[in-house]
Amino acid sequence: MPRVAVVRFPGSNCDFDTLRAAERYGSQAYFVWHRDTDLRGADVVILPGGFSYGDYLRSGAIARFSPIMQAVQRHAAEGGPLLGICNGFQILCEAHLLPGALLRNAGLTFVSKPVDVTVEQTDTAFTCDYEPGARLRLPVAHGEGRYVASPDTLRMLEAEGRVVLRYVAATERSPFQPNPNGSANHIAGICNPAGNIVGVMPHPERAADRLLGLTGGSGFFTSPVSSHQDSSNARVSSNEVG
Amino acid sequence: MTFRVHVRVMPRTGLLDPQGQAVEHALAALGFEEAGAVRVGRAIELDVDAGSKDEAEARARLMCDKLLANPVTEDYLLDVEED
Amino acid sequence: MTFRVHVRVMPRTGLLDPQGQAVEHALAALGFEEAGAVRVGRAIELDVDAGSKDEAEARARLMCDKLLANPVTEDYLLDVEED
Amino acid sequence: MSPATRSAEEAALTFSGVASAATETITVPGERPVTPEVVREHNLNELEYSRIIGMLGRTPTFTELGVFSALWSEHCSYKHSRPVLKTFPTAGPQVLQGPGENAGVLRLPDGWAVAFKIESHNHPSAVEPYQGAATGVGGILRDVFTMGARPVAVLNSLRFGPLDHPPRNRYLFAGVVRGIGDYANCVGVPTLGGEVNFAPSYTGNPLVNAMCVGLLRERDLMRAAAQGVGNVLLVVGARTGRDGIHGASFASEELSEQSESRRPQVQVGDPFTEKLLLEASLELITSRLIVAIQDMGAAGLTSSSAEMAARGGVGVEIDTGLVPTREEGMTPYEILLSESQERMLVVAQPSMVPQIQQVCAKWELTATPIGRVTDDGMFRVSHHGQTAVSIPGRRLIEDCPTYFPEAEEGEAARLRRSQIEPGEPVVDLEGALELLLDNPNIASKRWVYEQYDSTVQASTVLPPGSDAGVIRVPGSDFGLAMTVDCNARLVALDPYEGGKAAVAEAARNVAAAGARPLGITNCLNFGSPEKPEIFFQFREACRGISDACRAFGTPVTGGNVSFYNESPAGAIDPTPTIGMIGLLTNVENRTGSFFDVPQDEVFVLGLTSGILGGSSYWAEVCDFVGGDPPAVDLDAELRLQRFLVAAAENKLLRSAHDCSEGGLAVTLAEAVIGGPYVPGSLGASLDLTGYAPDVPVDGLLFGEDGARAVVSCSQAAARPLIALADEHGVPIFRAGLVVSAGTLELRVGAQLFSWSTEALRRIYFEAIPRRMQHPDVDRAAGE
Ligand SMILES: Nc1ncnc2c1ncn2[C@@H]1O[C@H](COP(=O)(O)OP(=O)(O)O)[C@@H](O)[C@H]1O
Ligand SMILES: [Mg+2]
Repeated sequence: MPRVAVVRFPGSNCDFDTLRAAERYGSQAYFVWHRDTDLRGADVVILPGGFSYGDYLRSGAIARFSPIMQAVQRHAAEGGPLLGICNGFQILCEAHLLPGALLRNAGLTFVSKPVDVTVEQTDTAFTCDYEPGARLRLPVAHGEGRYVASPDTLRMLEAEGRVVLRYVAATERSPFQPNPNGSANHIAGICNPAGNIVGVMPHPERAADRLLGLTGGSGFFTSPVSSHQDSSNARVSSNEVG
Repeated sequence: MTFRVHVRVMPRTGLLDPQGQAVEHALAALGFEEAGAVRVGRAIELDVDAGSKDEAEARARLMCDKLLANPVTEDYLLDVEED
Repeated sequence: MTFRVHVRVMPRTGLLDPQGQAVEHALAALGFEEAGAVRVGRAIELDVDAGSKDEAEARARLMCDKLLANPVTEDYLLDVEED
Repeated sequence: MSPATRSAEEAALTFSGVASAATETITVPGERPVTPEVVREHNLNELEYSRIIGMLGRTPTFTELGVFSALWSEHCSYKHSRPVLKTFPTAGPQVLQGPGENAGVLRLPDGWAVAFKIESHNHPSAVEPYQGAATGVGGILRDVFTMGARPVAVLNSLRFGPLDHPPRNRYLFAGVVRGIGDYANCVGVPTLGGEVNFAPSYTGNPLVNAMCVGLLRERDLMRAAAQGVGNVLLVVGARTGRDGIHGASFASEELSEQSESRRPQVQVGDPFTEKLLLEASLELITSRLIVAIQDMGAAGLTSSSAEMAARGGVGVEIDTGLVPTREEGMTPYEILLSESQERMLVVAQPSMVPQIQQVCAKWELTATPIGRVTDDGMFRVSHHGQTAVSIPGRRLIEDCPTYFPEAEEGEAARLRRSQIEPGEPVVDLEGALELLLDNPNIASKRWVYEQYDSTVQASTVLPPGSDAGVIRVPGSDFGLAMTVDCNARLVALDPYEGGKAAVAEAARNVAAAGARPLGITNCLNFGSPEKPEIFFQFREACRGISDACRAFGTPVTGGNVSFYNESPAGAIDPTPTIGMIGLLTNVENRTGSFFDVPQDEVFVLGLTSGILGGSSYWAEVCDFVGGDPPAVDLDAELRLQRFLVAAAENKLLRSAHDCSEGGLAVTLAEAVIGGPYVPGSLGASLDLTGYAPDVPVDGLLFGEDGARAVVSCSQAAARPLIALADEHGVPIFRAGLVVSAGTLELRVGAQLFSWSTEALRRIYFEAIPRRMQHPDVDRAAGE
């Protein structure tokens, strides 16, 4: 079982949801407090959603300086899987672990509703259990989710296949603007070049339970378990060979 | 003539400014002990076409009263520049 | 000495500013046809203890670079006043 | 006050006035002297003031006057409403805590309990919609988590003037919704439902009622009674500023032009601190570090300390000089009456203080000792050692006069009910349905609830948009259904029936989701109780609520009275909002409101009289607000509720949607249109010919008789469903089928009505967004 550290910042409010989703899909999940400096042997780190420091100034701007973030950066630099959901994604951008920024929604209001996204990159620590192109329905709930980046960065993200989730374009049949926030290129989630750092605006942890009617998010929690098994299997077999 | 108007809309003195507080704490945590009394408001810039600087200012003031600032919770300051 | 520092953090030129647009529309709807090119950003005011005005400005600049402005999307302007 | 009530009160005055112990004279240097003018400014009448003199045996100090003014305001003392509220049924096997605490509490399965309460923030929201609404949410959250419950849902009930005119109505609506959303979203509590209504009487006096629902383990239930002489009082949370001084008495006044000048009282909410306070409070409670805790709501430190002391039968002693303040030089008067948000008053044993401070520090909060519990029953306040207040504590809370105002039905209301003269309908019946779906009162509230996070906490089983919101209880099979309802037009026309109708509608909504109604909280929004026609509305509406609650076995566990909702244009329509909780024994059985599968059978449950009195059809299509609304048949309501719950438990239903505003036609249309996120539109092919053969078609389509619902089920379930309805004594009529073609077809005798579902859908979902596209709705488009 992978050890999943869910980092709690003051103002995190999807911490329990994320912890439970990780547990439900086979991880050993625990909380790490923002003032801690040690991830306690985490295989996987998740920065959950919420309003760290009230989202005052800019969302994620203050949380990025929390003491735990140094350990998080080290974990990521060593290739450890790191997922930021919603506010977690905002923190990753503010901390420059992912490029770009998340600005106030184009419609200027908070948006809470289910949206349809496609999984465009399955070669990451959190999406490897999905079929490429899989279409998911996930809730969004944010006031600042408009992804922006310089034209160069956008080109690079597209060229390197680093758009992980994309809002499905409007169709005749779904009349409501599916891109809920005016994100550039309809981007809903991206990753770093190695694919170990992923940030997404929609909430997979809220769509990972049959009872709630949506299950499309479960892959974000099964994928790290699968890759953990693979890598421990790999470790076992290389030991055997050696 | 076109004037560039800079408006600063700040939370009324005496009113709680949670955002300012949060920023003040964050600055202290980053080692900026010398910072204090932080207030966070909105900065608005706009062009105003008017016959004179005074007229531009008067119009801008009206815009603030009607729309740009909330008289219940905010005070504003104007600054008019010739373009 | 204590200095009052005024910071204006504005969205980068070229970047979509939906808030500025909304304000511009609203102004037009209210009959302020003379207003245009509206941008909305953040105004931050703070006290800075420093030995000189230049030092206060330098420290404030550092605060902006580290925390108050996001270099990816925002530009800032400083104004230092003796208290 | 009428002469009759006055003489009764004077008798009471002499009775309690003599018993007061003579107290030492108190003079506080620098305080304003108490003159008749100052007394009047504090909204205390002669009777009240003479009682104060009698009680103290001396002239009160300025600060004491402020204390009395706050605690004897209508908002805190319930001086006009108490006798009526006493008539509510409050007992039941499920009740763990009835009225009188910060929130009511009901027992749930497996050691769980639910705490819930609704409260108004009308006047602050009229002055500053964003902060007024935000702090309203903050206050109700605190009421719930001080009981030891974790807030799991919030709801809101809103009333504004018409969206079309004047423009300020749009500004208020937009600001209130944003304020509620920003606060609840940040704290991380899902908004599960609510209601919004627009009518002329709310122009100038909008209503903002917020409800919170929390879950707790029964063993963690906390009550706010100060106990243990020598125990310490601590302030936890935000610093005290000058905001909101006299909010309680402000809430007990009619709004006037001068209300504008009361603006400096605006309180600013800080949801981030609230979230920390929530976590810290729950940790303090579950780790048993504290004796009692109460939110500093209306009248701040004054009411929280005085009420906790009275509940515990003890005295308290506070030094306001110890209270952490935001500004320098604050007087005891200001500190006692400040309504700064996000503060708690905690009672604890002295030995626990270090641990308490440790818990608070973890959540970046401070806990500051400011006083102690005493044995002499006095409410005593000093400021840096200088005595400022010394009042017998129990009498401060209990000796506020009770008024028994006259009640008489207003002439205007009587006329409106008896003179039945609807104008000619402005469109035909097909057009009427479209007009009703375009009416903001009936149209989808998507514009509102999409600004509210409805899925945080990952427990939302039915989000807003259905009859009731449903959450599951983590780790259990069961869940809670919840709703807030009131049709004020009905209450205005017939307060007694209207009161019944509000409870009946709430219960129907809960039952439609498959849940058994458990209990209610209420927020009673009325005009000035000193006017006989208003007090009549109040008394009769409460009688209606009581009768319905008795019939349904849903006790009243608490609530809030908001009087003086008047503007220069007059009083608001009486709006007794009902917040109801229902128990869904297995969340798998929750029932949605919308048709789901083509070829499913559609049934109409219940009967119609076709009476159009008070209906939306008359109001919106015939431009006539009046007539005698249909009477509420509580027995039929109860049978329908029980049937809906049984049908859900037997997994017979695919959907259930109750009939309310707009009648059967709107119910059917909503069921066909479906939720906002379904990709395509279904249709229905229905024949209502035999449903009510003697009723004219307009009454059949748009009459608003209660005790009705539209349900759909699979073909296989139809037979058992009919049998179950018979068993429960619920009339059931087979209306037709759900179809895949996007048309709603309705036959009534020789007439055939037909609408494109897609067209109805656009009307229904775009009605409010279209009206809110005005660029002037937001000042500076937010911050
Ligand atoms: N202010 C609001 N906040 C959240 N949800 C709302 C609000 N107003 C209406 N809704 C939601 O819209 C739906 C329809 O509301 P309403 O027409 O009042 O329903 P009903 O007639 O069944 O009581 C409900 O699910 C309700 O919860
Ligand atoms: Mg309903």
